[in-house]
Amino acid sequence: MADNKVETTTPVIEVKNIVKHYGSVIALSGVSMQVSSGEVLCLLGDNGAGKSTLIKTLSGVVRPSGGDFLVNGKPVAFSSPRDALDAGIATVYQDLAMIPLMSVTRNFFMGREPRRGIRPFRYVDFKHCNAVTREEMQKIGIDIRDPNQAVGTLSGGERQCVAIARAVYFGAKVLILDEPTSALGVAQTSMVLKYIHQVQQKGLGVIFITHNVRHAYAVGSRFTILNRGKTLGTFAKGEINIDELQNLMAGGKELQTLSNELGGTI
Amino acid sequence: MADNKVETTTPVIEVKNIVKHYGSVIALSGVSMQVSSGEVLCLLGDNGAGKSTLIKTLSGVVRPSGGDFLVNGKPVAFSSPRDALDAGIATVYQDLAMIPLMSVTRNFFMGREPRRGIRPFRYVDFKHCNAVTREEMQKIGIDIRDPNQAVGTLSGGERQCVAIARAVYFGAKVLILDEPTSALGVAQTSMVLKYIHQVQQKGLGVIFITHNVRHAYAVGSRFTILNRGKTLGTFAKGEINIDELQNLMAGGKELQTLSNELGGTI
Amino acid sequence: MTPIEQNTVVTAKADERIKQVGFLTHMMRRPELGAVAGLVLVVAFFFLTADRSMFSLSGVMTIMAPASQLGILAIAASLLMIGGEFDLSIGSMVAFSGLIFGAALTNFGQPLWISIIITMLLAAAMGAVNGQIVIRTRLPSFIVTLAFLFILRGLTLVGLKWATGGSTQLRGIEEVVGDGPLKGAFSGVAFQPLFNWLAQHDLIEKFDNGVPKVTGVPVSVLWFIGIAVVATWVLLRTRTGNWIFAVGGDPNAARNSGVPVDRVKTGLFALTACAAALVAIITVLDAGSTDARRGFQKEFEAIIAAVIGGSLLTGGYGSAIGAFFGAIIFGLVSIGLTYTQFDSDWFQVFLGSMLLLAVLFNNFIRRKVTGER
Amino acid sequence: MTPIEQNTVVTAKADERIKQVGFLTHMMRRPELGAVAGLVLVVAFFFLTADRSMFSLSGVMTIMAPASQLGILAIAASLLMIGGEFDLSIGSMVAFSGLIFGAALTNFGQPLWISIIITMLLAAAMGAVNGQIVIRTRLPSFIVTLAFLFILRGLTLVGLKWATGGSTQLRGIEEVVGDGPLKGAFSGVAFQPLFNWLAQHDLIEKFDNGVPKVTGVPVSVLWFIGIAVVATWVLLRTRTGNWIFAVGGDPNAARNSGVPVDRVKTGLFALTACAAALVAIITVLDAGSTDARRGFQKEFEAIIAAVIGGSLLTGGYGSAIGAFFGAIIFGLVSIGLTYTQFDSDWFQVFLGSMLLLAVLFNNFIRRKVTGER
Amino acid sequence: QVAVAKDIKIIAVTHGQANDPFWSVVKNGVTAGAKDAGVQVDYRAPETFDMVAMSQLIDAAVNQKPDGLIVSIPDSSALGPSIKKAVAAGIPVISINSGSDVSKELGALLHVGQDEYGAGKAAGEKLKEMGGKTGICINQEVGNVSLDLRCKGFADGFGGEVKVLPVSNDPADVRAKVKAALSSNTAIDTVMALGASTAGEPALDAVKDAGLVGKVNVATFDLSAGFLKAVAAGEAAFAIDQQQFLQGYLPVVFLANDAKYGLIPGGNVPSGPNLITKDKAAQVVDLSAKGIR
Ligand SMILES: Nc1ncnc2c1ncn2[C@@H]1O[C@H](COP(=O)(O)OP(=O)(O)OP(=O)(O)O)[C@@H](O)[C@H]1O
Ligand SMILES: Nc1ncnc2c1ncn2[C@@H]1O[C@H](COP(=O)(O)OP(=O)(O)OP(=O)(O)O)[C@@H](O)[C@H]1O
Ligand SMILES: [Mg+2]
Ligand SMILES: [Mg+2]
Repeated sequence: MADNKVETTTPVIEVKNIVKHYGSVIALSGVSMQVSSGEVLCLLGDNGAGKSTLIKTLSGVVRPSGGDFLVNGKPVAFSSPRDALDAGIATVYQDLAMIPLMSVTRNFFMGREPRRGIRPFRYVDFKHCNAVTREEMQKIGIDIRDPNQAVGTLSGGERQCVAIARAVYFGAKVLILDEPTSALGVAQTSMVLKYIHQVQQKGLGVIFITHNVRHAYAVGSRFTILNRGKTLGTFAKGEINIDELQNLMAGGKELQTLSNELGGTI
Repeated sequence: MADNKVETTTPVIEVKNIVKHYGSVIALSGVSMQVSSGEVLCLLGDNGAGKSTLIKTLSGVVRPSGGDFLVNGKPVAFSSPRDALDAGIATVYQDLAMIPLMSVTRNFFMGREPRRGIRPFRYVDFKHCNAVTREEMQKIGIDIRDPNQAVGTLSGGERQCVAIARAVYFGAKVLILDEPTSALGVAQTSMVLKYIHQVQQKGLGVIFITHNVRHAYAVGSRFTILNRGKTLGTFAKGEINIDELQNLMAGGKELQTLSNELGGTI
Repeated sequence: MTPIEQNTVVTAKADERIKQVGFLTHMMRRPELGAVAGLVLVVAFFFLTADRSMFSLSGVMTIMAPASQLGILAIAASLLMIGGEFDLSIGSMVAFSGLIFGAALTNFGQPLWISIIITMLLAAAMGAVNGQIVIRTRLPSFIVTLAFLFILRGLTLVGLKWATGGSTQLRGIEEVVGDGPLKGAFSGVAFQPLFNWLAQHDLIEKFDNGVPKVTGVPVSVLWFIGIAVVATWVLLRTRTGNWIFAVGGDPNAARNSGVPVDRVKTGLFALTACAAALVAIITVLDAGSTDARRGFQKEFEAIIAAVIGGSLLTGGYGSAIGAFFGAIIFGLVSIGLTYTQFDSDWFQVFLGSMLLLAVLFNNFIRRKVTGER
Repeated sequence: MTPIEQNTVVTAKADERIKQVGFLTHMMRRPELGAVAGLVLVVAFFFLTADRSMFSLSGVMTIMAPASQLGILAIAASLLMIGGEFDLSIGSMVAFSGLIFGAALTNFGQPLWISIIITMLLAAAMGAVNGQIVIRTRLPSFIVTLAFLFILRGLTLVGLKWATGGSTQLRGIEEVVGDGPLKGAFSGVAFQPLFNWLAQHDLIEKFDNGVPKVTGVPVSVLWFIGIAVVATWVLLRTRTGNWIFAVGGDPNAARNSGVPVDRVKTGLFALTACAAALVAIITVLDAGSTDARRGFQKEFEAIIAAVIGGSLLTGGYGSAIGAFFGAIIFGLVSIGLTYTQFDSDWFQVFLGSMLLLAVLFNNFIRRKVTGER
Repeated sequence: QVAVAKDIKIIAVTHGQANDPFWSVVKNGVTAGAKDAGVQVDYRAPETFDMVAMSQLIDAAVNQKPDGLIVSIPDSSALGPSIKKAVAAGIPVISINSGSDVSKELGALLHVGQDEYGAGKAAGEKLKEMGGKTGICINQEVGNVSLDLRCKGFADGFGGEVKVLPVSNDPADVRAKVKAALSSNTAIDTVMALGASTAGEPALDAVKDAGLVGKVNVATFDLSAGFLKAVAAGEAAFAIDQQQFLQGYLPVVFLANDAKYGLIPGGNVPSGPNLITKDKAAQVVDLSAKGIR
């Protein structure tokens, strides 16, 4: 159950015994994990296990109620997502950080708008931004009609693609993806998994949350499993096969009968 | 490419050449499909293909710009989702029809609150409702802490489970599920697929939207494929194998190279 | 009260993912009890600075009379706000209903009960028109009811001039109404015998001539309490209540779940207008007159009271009990100053500061008790 | 204008999933052009019913002077509304800034430029305080700025009585200011030589003594236009504009994307207060006096104008140009009746109906043009 | 039964807000009276012209058992019961400003002031005398009964055609509306404003803008330094002074003497009207700027 792989470098992100309470609700009761450069850590677990809450503490959206949080070995306490972005942690949230009434382009560049001209007449060249957006979306397999369309009118999958393309475009030291592929079609999913692979090759750390064991196994280097707010364990790819992983992800629930009934295809 | 299976009974739901425009955006440009009692129709297609738009016209959320819509062979024109519900069409929407500030129980019974007492003093027995909600959620594999918790504070998967449990609990002649399993964990997904199977056995018609070819193949009786607002074709289970289906779902995009790179595991 | 009930059914097995909380914390989670904290602060303030007579029985009744009239409006306004809409025409509706009621009684010589029914029906119809316009056009209710703020206020002026032959004040209502049990239900005080008895036995203050200083509880206070209780029951325990929260929380989601959104909203608009008509009837019968400025800016005060009581302007969240306490806080602050030594030039500074303090305190207490965030 | 730009880059290949739309449809999609439709309706109405002098040069200037003062407030209010907040203290801020400005000039004998700077700084500071309270306490801005509505109005009264020794009107500002280019930038009219020249050549109306009836464009109109242009540019072409839409559309999403939400909101509150101070300076210099009732209910009118102009009360959507036309519509309707033969008792009925009609028409046109839904 | 002066408490409840220019002078009178008589006085008024709220304020005042009560009575039906209650409780009541007709009936000791209708009528007659035929009455608070009465009195005294012009408190708005009225109806030769600083001064500006100084007579209720200067300069006709300072000052002194010595005048005191024309205007300017006239 323990993490057998001894790290030679300090991990980019390391959390120890993180606790998070929402009023009387205990969402995380002591979770530890770490991710180093050039590896893809898959965060797995049942619904409500606390995966999103954990990555929200990493990206500065919520403040942990207790525990240690180290970036490059140094303890940090983010007071806003901006701090996390500045520290090189880019996140694609499950409940997307998108503003439905605003256009795809404006959402794409939100918070990091490129500016031209001289102070105080600096402006954003939205024509250029539109072109970039269209191009980046195309790369991920989405041919958007019009970058000025409101994000709220995009389909669920298209919206997800905007969020992913944005995180990838702006680069970072660590990329966190919370169920990025859940709303995606086959082609888009392949693109995203390929991206994750590329990003890892470039030496970034990736935290990848998914419920699809195949997706996880395809790109993950290590797997950390959460259950009811606690870490169940961390495994390197070589230590575990796809079926064991599937069982652990379900929190040890008896799946065999179900799975068999439906022909083991889930 | 054509639907070779000749139906003996009139389909519960049949649409012919449905068209839907949003302003200048053409979301559906002539889609036809049908679903009969006791069958699971899987609606497949790329992101933005128009799947959600199609089922929104079926459930009365949007009015089609053109085309025919028949229920039990009779043309209908729903003016609100209530009409669709009354006609026996229950839907689980992709962007969930849930009110975040309200409790799980209140959302669960929304629109169909059971009442007690005599007019005008009829009231809703929320204690009883809480118990029912807890029980139904347990059936789908979610152990909610407190049925009075606001839905907005549930995890993505938990929320999805509330929507599914609700649709199933209230029963219907046709059950429409728009990507119900995308946010679900392994255990919950199994539950939902099993449910779909059960519902089908009971003789209901089911429309099931998913991007996961395995999920589709596990429960589907027929597969209708959409692409850029048009029907690509409909296939019965025996006519097509899982790999062909996968290729069609991606809209014929060249996936082989990608898929191979990642070990064919998507 | 919120859609999220606090009195959970005791579940068989406790969940390890829930912290235990005390009873006090549990109670304070209810938003209306936050409003109570604000009330306590304001009372404490006046206890230290104001004349003792403010807290005598008659002092309390003096405060409750205006607070109850505002409160009736505030409860209706807060239901409408929970349902996601505004009604800025409440104040003008008070004046307009007053005119209709007064004219029915005097110009048309109708008996009291018919006048009341006419007034109520007309108000409900106007409210429904408001609602239908909002629903059909999908315009914000702010702008639609604002138009009615002007239109109704203007019609009142025109109507009054017509009814009185040129004046903006319609008088002589007392004379045509006379006395009777129906009048007693809308004006004057209740429980008079009890208060007489109390005065005779020196249990409450009386004037030198033996008449008790407070002859009874103003009926508006009884209406106020009654409406608060009914509204709370409806919100928390009925289907209608569930629908009100739903249409305010997310009208699309509510519609998709089969809630008749338009019917609920229209009903709420009609209800708000009826509350305004009720206040008009009460004040007209009490004052014996009506004029073109009745209810001026009451829409504003009603929204203030609802917001102090914890209702969200964006809809979907709030409580009737909160509006109840909000109205009392507002009434207390605005009448309370007259019991203190402050110069009336400072009235507005004082009113503003007290409002801010009450809401801040309410908020602070709630946050303290419910834990972080 | 909206965050969704309409002037798309022409893409290489046209998408078959997009219907072709005409240029007109394209233009009308902009929400502010809906407001133009409302304006056209109102103008057409007056063209048929009002005295011709309403559309003379001097008639237009008469309407533009108050409309421009309201408009400056409305543009600021609409930026704030797009950013998801309200400021109900705008009107009181006009009075308060007027007092500060007047007192700095007369009681403290400061030169004009120092007085202007003091007034602006103080207003910005008060606005920032408003903003900080809203952000820190997470209370709705409605209730916080409402408290300031009362507090500032009250402080103005107290301050005026102190500054004048008992009156509610502070006078003698004209005498201490004198004339100069700086004064000219805030009061009176601009382009005087041009208008004189036009009058000499009989291109515009003049009095019998040869003085043109309209001596120039009121500077407040120039400020109004200038601010509308700058605000539009900021909203549509700058990073700040993007952030304003974002914090109003969804503050959490904006924060998660790295937008400094609190800084943007505080800035907007300060900006709104500065707009109020600018209007105060303009009116004080124009009238030569200030009093305790200045700016009464201007917050209300500013919000009306912004809403007529298509801004959403819930934030995230709206335009500065819309507020520009909204203010003109409101000014036109409220002044216009004077030019018609209607009985003035009907003023409010008329105002309400015209507002409703203008918005309905605007909405109708927009829906017609943009297709179904 | 001589009471100690500093324990004497008098409460004034009127329908005019503290920031209304007219009523702020009444309040200054009250304050000055309190200082001179050595008693304690509270001035209270509802936030808007609201008869229901005002009756509630009177109730609150009675509840504090003051040694004297000063009230204005713009609506005898609405305020009557509360005033009667005060009288029943043995509180001496003096009415001011409006309500001279009902004052006795409700049990008030006397009335100080001059009713709005009478003042309006006097002004109307004077303006008719100055040759006016068509007039407008600028009302900054339509529906406020006392302001409506001023207009009505003016119309009745003036005799000619009178139109009411509803305006707001905003000088730019008043100015624009008056200008609009003047340009759409060139027959207008008389402008009657119901308040000097809110309506009178902007109306003067409008007349100047329209180039009609000297052709249109502008008169106003109440005083303001700016308007008085215009009167002195001959640009405006006159201002009607109710001498409302006295409406605040005298009742306080009367009630103080009543409490101390049981002394009270035997009849009503008319405080106005006093038409301030060109000859008197200059003297009054300074007092007006200080809030005494
Ligand atoms: N704001 C909140 N207030 C109260 N409880 C919360 C809040 N946010 C999350 N929770 C609770 O904390 C638990 C963990 O939620 P989280 O979103 O982290 O789950 P998750 O692992 O991401 O699940 P999923 O796979 O379904 O997305 C859930 O049971 C949820 O109900
Ligand atoms: N309200 C709207 N206004 C404009 N365009 C819209 C609107 N709703 C949907 N669309 C467009 O219609 C197309 C079809 O959307 P739809 O949501 O039906 O796709 P989908 O097949 O459900 O995709 P996904 O699998 O990603 O959920 C999309 O390209 C989307 O941008
Ligand atoms: Mg999650
Ligand atoms: Mg979809």
